[in-house]
Amino acid sequence: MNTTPALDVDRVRADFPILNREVHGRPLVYLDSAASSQKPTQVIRAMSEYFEQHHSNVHRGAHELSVEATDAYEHARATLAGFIGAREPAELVFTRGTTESINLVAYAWGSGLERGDEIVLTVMEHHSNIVPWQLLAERSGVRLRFAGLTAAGRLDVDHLASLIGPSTRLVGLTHVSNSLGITNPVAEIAGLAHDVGALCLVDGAQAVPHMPVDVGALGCDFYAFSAHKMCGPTGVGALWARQAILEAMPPFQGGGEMISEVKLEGSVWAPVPHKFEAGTPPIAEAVGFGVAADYITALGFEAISAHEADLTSYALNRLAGLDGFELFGPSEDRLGVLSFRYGDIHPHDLATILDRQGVAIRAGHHCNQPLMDYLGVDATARASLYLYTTRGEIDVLVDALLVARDLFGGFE
Amino acid sequence: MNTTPALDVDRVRADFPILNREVHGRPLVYLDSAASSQKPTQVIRAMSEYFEQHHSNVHRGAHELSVEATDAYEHARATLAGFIGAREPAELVFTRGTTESINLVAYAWGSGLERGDEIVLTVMEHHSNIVPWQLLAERSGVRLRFAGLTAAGRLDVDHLASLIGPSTRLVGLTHVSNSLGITNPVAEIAGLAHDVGALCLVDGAQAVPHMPVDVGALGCDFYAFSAHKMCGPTGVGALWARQAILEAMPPFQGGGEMISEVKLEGSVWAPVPHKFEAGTPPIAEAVGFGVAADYITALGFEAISAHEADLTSYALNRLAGLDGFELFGPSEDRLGVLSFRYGDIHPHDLATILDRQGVAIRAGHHCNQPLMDYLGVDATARASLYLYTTRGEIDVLVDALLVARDLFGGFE
Amino acid sequence: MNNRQAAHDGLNDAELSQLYQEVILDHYRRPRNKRDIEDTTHTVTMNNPLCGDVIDLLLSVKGGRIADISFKGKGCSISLASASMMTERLKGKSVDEALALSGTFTEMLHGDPAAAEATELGDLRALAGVSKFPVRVKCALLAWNCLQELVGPDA
Amino acid sequence: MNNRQAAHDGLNDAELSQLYQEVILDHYRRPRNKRDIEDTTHTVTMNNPLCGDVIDLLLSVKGGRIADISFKGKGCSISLASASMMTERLKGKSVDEALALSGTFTEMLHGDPAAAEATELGDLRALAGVSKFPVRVKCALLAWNCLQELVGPDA
Ligand SMILES: Cc1ncc(COP(=O)(O)O)c(C=O)c1O
Ligand SMILES: Cc1ncc(COP(=O)(O)O)c(C=O)c1O
Repeated sequence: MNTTPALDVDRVRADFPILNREVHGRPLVYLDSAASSQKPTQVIRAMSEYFEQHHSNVHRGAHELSVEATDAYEHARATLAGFIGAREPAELVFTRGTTESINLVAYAWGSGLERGDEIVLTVMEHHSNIVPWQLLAERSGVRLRFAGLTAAGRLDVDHLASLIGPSTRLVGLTHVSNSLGITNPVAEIAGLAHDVGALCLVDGAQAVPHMPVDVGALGCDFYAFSAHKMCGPTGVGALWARQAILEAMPPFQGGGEMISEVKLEGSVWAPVPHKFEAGTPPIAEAVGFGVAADYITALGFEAISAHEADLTSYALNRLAGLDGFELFGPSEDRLGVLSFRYGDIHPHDLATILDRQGVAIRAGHHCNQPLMDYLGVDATARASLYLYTTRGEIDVLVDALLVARDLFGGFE
Repeated sequence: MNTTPALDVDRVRADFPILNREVHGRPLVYLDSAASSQKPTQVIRAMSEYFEQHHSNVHRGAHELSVEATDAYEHARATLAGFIGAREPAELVFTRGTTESINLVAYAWGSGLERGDEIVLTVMEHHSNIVPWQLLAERSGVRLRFAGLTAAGRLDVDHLASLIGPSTRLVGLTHVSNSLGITNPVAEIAGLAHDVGALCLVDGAQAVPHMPVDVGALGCDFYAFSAHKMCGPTGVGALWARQAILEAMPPFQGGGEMISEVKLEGSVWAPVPHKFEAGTPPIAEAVGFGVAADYITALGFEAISAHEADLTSYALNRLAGLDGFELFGPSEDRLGVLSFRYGDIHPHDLATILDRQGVAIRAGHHCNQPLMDYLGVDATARASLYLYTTRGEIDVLVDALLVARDLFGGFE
Repeated sequence: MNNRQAAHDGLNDAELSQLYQEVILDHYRRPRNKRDIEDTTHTVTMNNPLCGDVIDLLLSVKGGRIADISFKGKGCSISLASASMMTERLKGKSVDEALALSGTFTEMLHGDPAAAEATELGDLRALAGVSKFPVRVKCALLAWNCLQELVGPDA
Repeated sequence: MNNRQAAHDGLNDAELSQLYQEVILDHYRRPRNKRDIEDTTHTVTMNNPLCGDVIDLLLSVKGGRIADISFKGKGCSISLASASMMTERLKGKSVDEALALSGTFTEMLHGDPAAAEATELGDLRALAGVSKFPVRVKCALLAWNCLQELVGPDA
């Protein structure tokens, strides 16, 4: 007996105003959620209402609006801490997004590294989990090592394990690949890192929108994610880290909010998480972020996952039926972010032709240039699904691909 | 003949939904705009509309929404560049706010400094323009020097000049003090900095909301400001710098958007301003920021300044009539951010008592601890005006202060 | 009718009048035990990072008893009055009694009506009204946090 | 009615059919002058940072004339077709003529109808339709930006 309450996609879609849009005279078919998801009315309205009724700066004021704004901001922190299974709200630092979260670690925690230390990453990392470490390597001389993929298009865990050794200080990897759709065995890899006394950082940008995340069960030390990929607004994201690690880290940016005392001769830092939140934070954005987490929680990950799994296999089935369709990454046990090529049509041309039919896909390197090099392509097309995507939209995608093929006069 | 069109404050107030609020059963009198201004419907609506109609990730997509989002984001950049007199939109980098803008300079530009180099600041700087330099001093051994105030409560330019010498690399100062309300002679000081080959960084957080800023005329090299203090949303701000300076600087954060090419062995940076905008930027927030600048431009700084000058002198007159009222900073030639003490009532007590009467003021160090130490106080009360403030609200403030005095049984 | 009564009537805000009782203003203006002590055995400085109030607490503990206690510092009426009253109340008490009082006081500030009736709090009950002003609770607790820091279970 | 016509009819999108003309697809699939040249005097690699297309342009300039020209690279049909057609058109032209053509071509892509009529553009006029697709204009200009970089006024 299946007791999962099915997702009522029509009701869900009614929450997303943009899905009523037309593009070039056709109904929008938004298949670019891995780049950024759309936003439900609940989130948009929460932000407007915050500005219309409660706005003030946070933490420093004794007046009512300041109390309300602070409460709203800290409530959002508690919601998000709960959303990913953190033990304490204080373990969750608000940032601009995944990218800033990882840069924060590379600057603050990374300032303790030196020549001879090694950081192990994977070739499938998003630029956000490569470039901050390259910049750190330039500053401090640490060495970066990259684990490859198996023939089946998954992380080569044996290769990764062989790179981990006594010089390893950090293993950084993405939870879900934004090109291949695969989920990495984070718990296993965190264990390998801990065996040599290294920490494990996880880029959760593509995981939190689609699956329940429990940082305790994952056993990692840092977890980074963005609001805008999980129904939340732009301008905010989070870094989770174990409290003891945050406490031991020096600050990243300096300014208001993050200090306990400032003298001309030097300053004393505020307790975590405030030590890492210099300046006026993204208050309305944090509020929207919290409401986005509530929205997803209310739908339930069981229902969301079932819906997305159904859509993914439907899409893969239909697309596999197209001559010239080539998928990157495994076709089983994967999430609904589908990178592909189609015949000899370049991905940019595909994106343009699909766009004219209302279908929004992404084309390019998806901030995954090293992975593209590894796969030997300059670009892929990418269609990515989310909780508001329907089978009917997959059908429109398939028809639009056929139109593209015809425009190109078939394939040679 | 005075041709300045007067500000129609009633019409302005109708644009700010929060001003209809009650607090503890009294109409809200919001006198905390220096901490964060309120937002007009135009800004709130622009952000909602962006999410409801146009959202997508920027810069990397070939589909229509991505084009619309990118256009909206880049249009905001051009608007803000124009707002402060930048020569090119490319000179304007979006950040989270003033604090991040200054940290960006301290990390990226500051990475070229070394022991023996000096940075000259002033004792009136906000923590945002002190702590990033203290952190830099710890990293690189640069020395910080602080200019004091004259007896009249203005910047002691002679003292500042005496601190500038051949070792000076940067002179950093606030355009308008967030406690004293004074405007510093930036052009003169930029000249002193340039005389020794140093650069000049200006913290514009308290200036852009109130006066026309022309970075060209100021002659400075960096200019930092925040959206949320000028009718814009939280989560976004800007750093302006001369293009050649930005081009010569290494990047700050690494990730998507800021690269031209990423290889495992190293990366090539994107042209400015993108080099400094790693990750998904605050898109909706930038859109709101641009609309805020348009809103202010439409009202006109002439009208805004006239209104604020009238209010400031009205307020100072009425407050000077209260026994026990003590103003910090000069009473002439100043903006409407009024730091004060009142009898022996501690500022926190004042803030609480005023709050119960609907009046929102701030109490504390205003992220100005070194200035407070310099003035010999632990805290001040601060009432700050903006374009929506009325004379009637000043009257409510004065009455509320009298109630506070009575609650304290008069002063001893 | 004195000025304070007038303010109360004009404002009609019982909670505010309750907060600023004469006894509190009196301790604010004429703090007790704001001085040095001899044979200091424990001392700590704590501040409220967000508002800047600072309290130094000094203890002279002998044989498990608080033989003498004093404070220094700057801040609002609530934090100074709380510190002043606390020193009066704790002098001569055993450390255990002091910590028990600290617990009761904290409960009172978190709005527990039973705690607000506890006679052992003495004058400190005048601070019960702070519970209606959540942002000020940390002011009233500052001196007590010093106590916990010095002789509390985690000290 | 061939497939391309059917697609056009089904989609009813003249601008798109105009963009993907057969001559463009032909240059995409069978690029001309995609090879090495002898006596290379100028060479540069440029990319579109945001989409990843890359073009290497090679010139052999002798006495102010483009004696030979070729390209390499990867990217979409528009950038490769533009590069391919450009090499055909510029071979044998003087550098000044080439730069003049570059100017006309750029105007055409920015929607100037007069430029789109300019016979000296030859086949390159097939790219006029790109002007209706602003995000693709940079694809069509990539090879031309290489030319400017090598022999343009700022070179
Ligand atoms: C003068 C000054 N500089 C810097 C800041 C910091 O701005 P933000 O908190 O928006 O980064 C402020 C406001 O708090 C300010 O008043
Ligand atoms: C796997 C992964 N990591 C990091 C990022 C960067 O996130 P953001 O741009 O929100 O900082 C993304 C999204 O672009 C992503 O897909």
